[in-house]
Amino acid sequence: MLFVVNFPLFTIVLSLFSGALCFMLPGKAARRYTMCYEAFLTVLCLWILQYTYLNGAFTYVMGEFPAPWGNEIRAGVLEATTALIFMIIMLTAVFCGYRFIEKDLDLSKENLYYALLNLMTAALLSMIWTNDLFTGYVFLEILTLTSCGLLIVREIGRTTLAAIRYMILNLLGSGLFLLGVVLLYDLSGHLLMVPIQKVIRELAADPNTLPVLTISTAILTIGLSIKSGLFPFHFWMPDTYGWATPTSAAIMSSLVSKAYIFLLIKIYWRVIGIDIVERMPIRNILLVLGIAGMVIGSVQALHADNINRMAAFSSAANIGYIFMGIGIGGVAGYTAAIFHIFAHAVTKAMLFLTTPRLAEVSGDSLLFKELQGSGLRDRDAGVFFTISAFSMIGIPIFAGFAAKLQFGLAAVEDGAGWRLILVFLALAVSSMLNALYFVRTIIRIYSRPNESTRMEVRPHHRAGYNVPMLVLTVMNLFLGLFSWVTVDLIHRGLMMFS
Amino acid sequence: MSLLVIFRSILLILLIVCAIAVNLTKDLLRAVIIFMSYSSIMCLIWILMESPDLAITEAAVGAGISGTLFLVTLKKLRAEDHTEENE
Amino acid sequence: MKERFFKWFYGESDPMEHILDCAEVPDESREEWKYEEHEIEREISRRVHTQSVIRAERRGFYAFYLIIAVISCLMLIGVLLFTVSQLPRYGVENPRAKEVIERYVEKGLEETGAVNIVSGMILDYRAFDTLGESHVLFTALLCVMILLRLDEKNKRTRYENYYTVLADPYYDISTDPIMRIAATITLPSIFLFGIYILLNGQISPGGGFSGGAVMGAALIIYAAAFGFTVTDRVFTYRMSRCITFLSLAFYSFAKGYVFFTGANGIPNGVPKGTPGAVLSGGLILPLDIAVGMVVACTMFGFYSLFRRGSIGGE
Amino acid sequence: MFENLWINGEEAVAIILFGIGFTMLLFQRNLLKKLIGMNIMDTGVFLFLASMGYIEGRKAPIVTNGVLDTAAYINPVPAGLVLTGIVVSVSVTAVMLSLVIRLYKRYHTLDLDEIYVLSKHQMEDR
Repeated sequence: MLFVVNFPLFTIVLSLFSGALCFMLPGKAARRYTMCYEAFLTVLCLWILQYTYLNGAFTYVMGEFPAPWGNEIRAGVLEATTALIFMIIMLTAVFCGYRFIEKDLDLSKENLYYALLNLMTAALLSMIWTNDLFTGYVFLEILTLTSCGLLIVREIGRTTLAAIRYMILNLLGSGLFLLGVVLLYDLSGHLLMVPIQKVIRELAADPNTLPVLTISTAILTIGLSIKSGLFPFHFWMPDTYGWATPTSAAIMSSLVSKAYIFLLIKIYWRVIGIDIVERMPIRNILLVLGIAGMVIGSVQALHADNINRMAAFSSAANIGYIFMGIGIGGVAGYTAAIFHIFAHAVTKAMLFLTTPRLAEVSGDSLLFKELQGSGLRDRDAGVFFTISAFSMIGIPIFAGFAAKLQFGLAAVEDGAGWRLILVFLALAVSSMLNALYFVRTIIRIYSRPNESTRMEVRPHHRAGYNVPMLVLTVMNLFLGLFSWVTVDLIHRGLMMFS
Repeated sequence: MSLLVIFRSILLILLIVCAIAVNLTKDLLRAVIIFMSYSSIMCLIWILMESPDLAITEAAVGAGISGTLFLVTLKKLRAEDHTEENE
Repeated sequence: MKERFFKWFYGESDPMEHILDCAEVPDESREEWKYEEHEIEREISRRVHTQSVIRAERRGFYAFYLIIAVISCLMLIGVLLFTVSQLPRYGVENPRAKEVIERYVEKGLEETGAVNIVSGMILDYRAFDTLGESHVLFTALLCVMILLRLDEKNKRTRYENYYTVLADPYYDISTDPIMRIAATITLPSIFLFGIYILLNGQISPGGGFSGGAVMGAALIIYAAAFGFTVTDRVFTYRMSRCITFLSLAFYSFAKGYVFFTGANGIPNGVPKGTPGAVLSGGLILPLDIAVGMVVACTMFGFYSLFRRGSIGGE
Repeated sequence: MFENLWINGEEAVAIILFGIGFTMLLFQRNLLKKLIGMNIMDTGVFLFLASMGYIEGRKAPIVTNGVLDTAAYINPVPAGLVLTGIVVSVSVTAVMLSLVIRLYKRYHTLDLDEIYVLSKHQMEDR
């Protein structure tokens, strides 16, 4: 056994330790430490990806006790890819956003912010690597609490209210998720994913236990979809993402809600078994809710008067896309869903990191009225905003286009008539709406301002901001132009799941 | 044996009564106190269910610390009101 | 139509405000909604009025809301009760769970050295969950600190502080004789009980978390009875920070070491001790102490932050 | 359909508690009661979990007199899980209570709907 197999363990334990360490360090040192540490983690994840790509997935026993008794974590190609992309986004979010953190936060609390960030890294990574349902629950709670913490560090009344809303919905979600885990434990007598699946195969064959199994799966699904913000539960998004400090907004919209969906996909494939899930009615409900979310999220984004709220509603629409992929089902549908997770994570992080820069040169206002000409005043932010907006619309060569293409392919491959028509209609309508509100914003930020709204241009650290944004742009283009590489990785990973 | 079953049933019914009572009480202090007694009943149920670990934890946390935090919060809220009036 | 489109395009109005009455977007053009800070305060003081307005405006909506609430609650309970009636019977062993339990019970004493099987399970077999659990508490402490710790931005004015103290007669009392005498009598035994269940987690019910919670509760009683000035002498912010950090770091590294050696098949060299003695159970006792320290500090920290906005004396 | 419900009485009570807590958390307008509802919901799940581990006539899982037989003790797994759950629930309660204090400082009310109305009138944070 190579030494690389220990890396998933190191990523988690060191992140937990870093959380405690940042609690002790002063603010600036905590920031530098966190930056270095995230870079180090990225390298570790790359290493794990290379190993799993060559040698296949491996499970890692946490302690001396193997499968049904002790905890386990598991790393495959899909997990490693997700972890790598998540870590890169985390790193760029910290690099681009730390100036805003300094502005929004009280200096004595800066180290607490980085401590929470490290704990969140640990939670994200454990949710990705986990091979045990209950571990999933524990770290899901850490993720909820840390995201609440990242939201409230900006001490204005709005964030407190947003945090209350966010927490209440998340607590409902956690309660349902725990109940689902407990029901599965009662049915199967195990908590690790592989032994549960063995038992569930027997249970699914028995028509008496199938309804109970369906109910447990449905409860798990409802819990996780509340937490990730599927359509009827998306109303917390605009306040949460709109008022948080930029780093938090980027991380929460592109990583936290995606991690819940990743856990859901992992449960579908590794706990319940994808063929059993496909037989349940859950799939069609998710398809319909996803499509409803796509359309309604976009319509609400149309009449937001604030650029961050618009981006937040567009996040709700994109969560809808991902659930639509799950609803289409089959390997192709899940591939499309996971590809969209990556594409949207990269794009939305970029969007949320550019809007504060645009606001900064417009008198710290995010309103469209004030933003006129902000792209001319801050050219870097304008260019990066345009790139991410193009990707969100789905213009070819950007990641968003490749993702939409994957959805179309998956729908064709699935073959069921009504589903195909529904998906294509939804894609068309939603792309049109996306184009409408993003093109409007782009024209808005590039049209010449009136004399009355002209603001002075402030100098800023250009290299520290542009380099991470360039990394995100390159990732975006890579996902768009060489989508087959990522699709191949996802495909391999999904095959390793079952 | 059957006495134990009756005792357990009474406790379980009391749990539901407490839960509904919390929902219907107007006074927050009363609601918090009912919640604390709910936790104490829970503690007895853990003992009946042969889980002494849980009983100790529930007594210390559910009835003790959670309840204290609720009471302190209530106190804090009243203090805020008082500050408001004096200003 | 054209005018309205351009108005939307320039961010001046919302074309669909009459079609979809969206509560999220307040109409900015109405002058009377642009409140200054002191006007907001006045608005808040008129909250009784607001309340009656809301009630009058949205009475129908609330009735609808209530009906939906009752129906959804009953549906959820119904579905779950149906599930329960299909589950394995209460009070009878679940045959599927047997495989796991057999190892925990029959080999547990030998493999973990703990007489209390639950302790052995959570700190040895499923230790990763417990590692996460103690960090949940730590995360909560960080969040509460961000929210309630007084700093430059949300520091109270002296005036406000004065009234808060005045309105809170137990803020720093040292005069209530009943409280003090009762605390003097009970505190030693509570502390002793806490330490006992902390140290005996591997041989009797209890363990790090419950022991720490009892000790934290004792500290809370101490602070409530004798005032924060007494506890500040012993328990400073610096000390609590150090204890939390050292305990968590020890926990992470000890468990990381055990995971690492276990997975790679290296003997970890931790002596198991005699089952039934206090010094038994390998790493369970030190881990229990670490968890107990963290829990006690956190619980007292919560109380202290809630009461006065700082963990301990600076 | 519901014939086993009486036998699974304990689990049924747990589910009813979960339902009451869930409804309180979702629909109660008072924030403190919402929180109590959350705690009731969690204890409902814990009771459910523990009642699955309980086996009639067996003892708590602490080895006594060196008996190492599965038939002597109840299932230790649920107890461990519930312990973890209790910690999580108290942490969440503390965070939520501090959020409530902050909200009350700003809006001087605990009614969530009222807070929404008040917050909509505030434009300074845009």
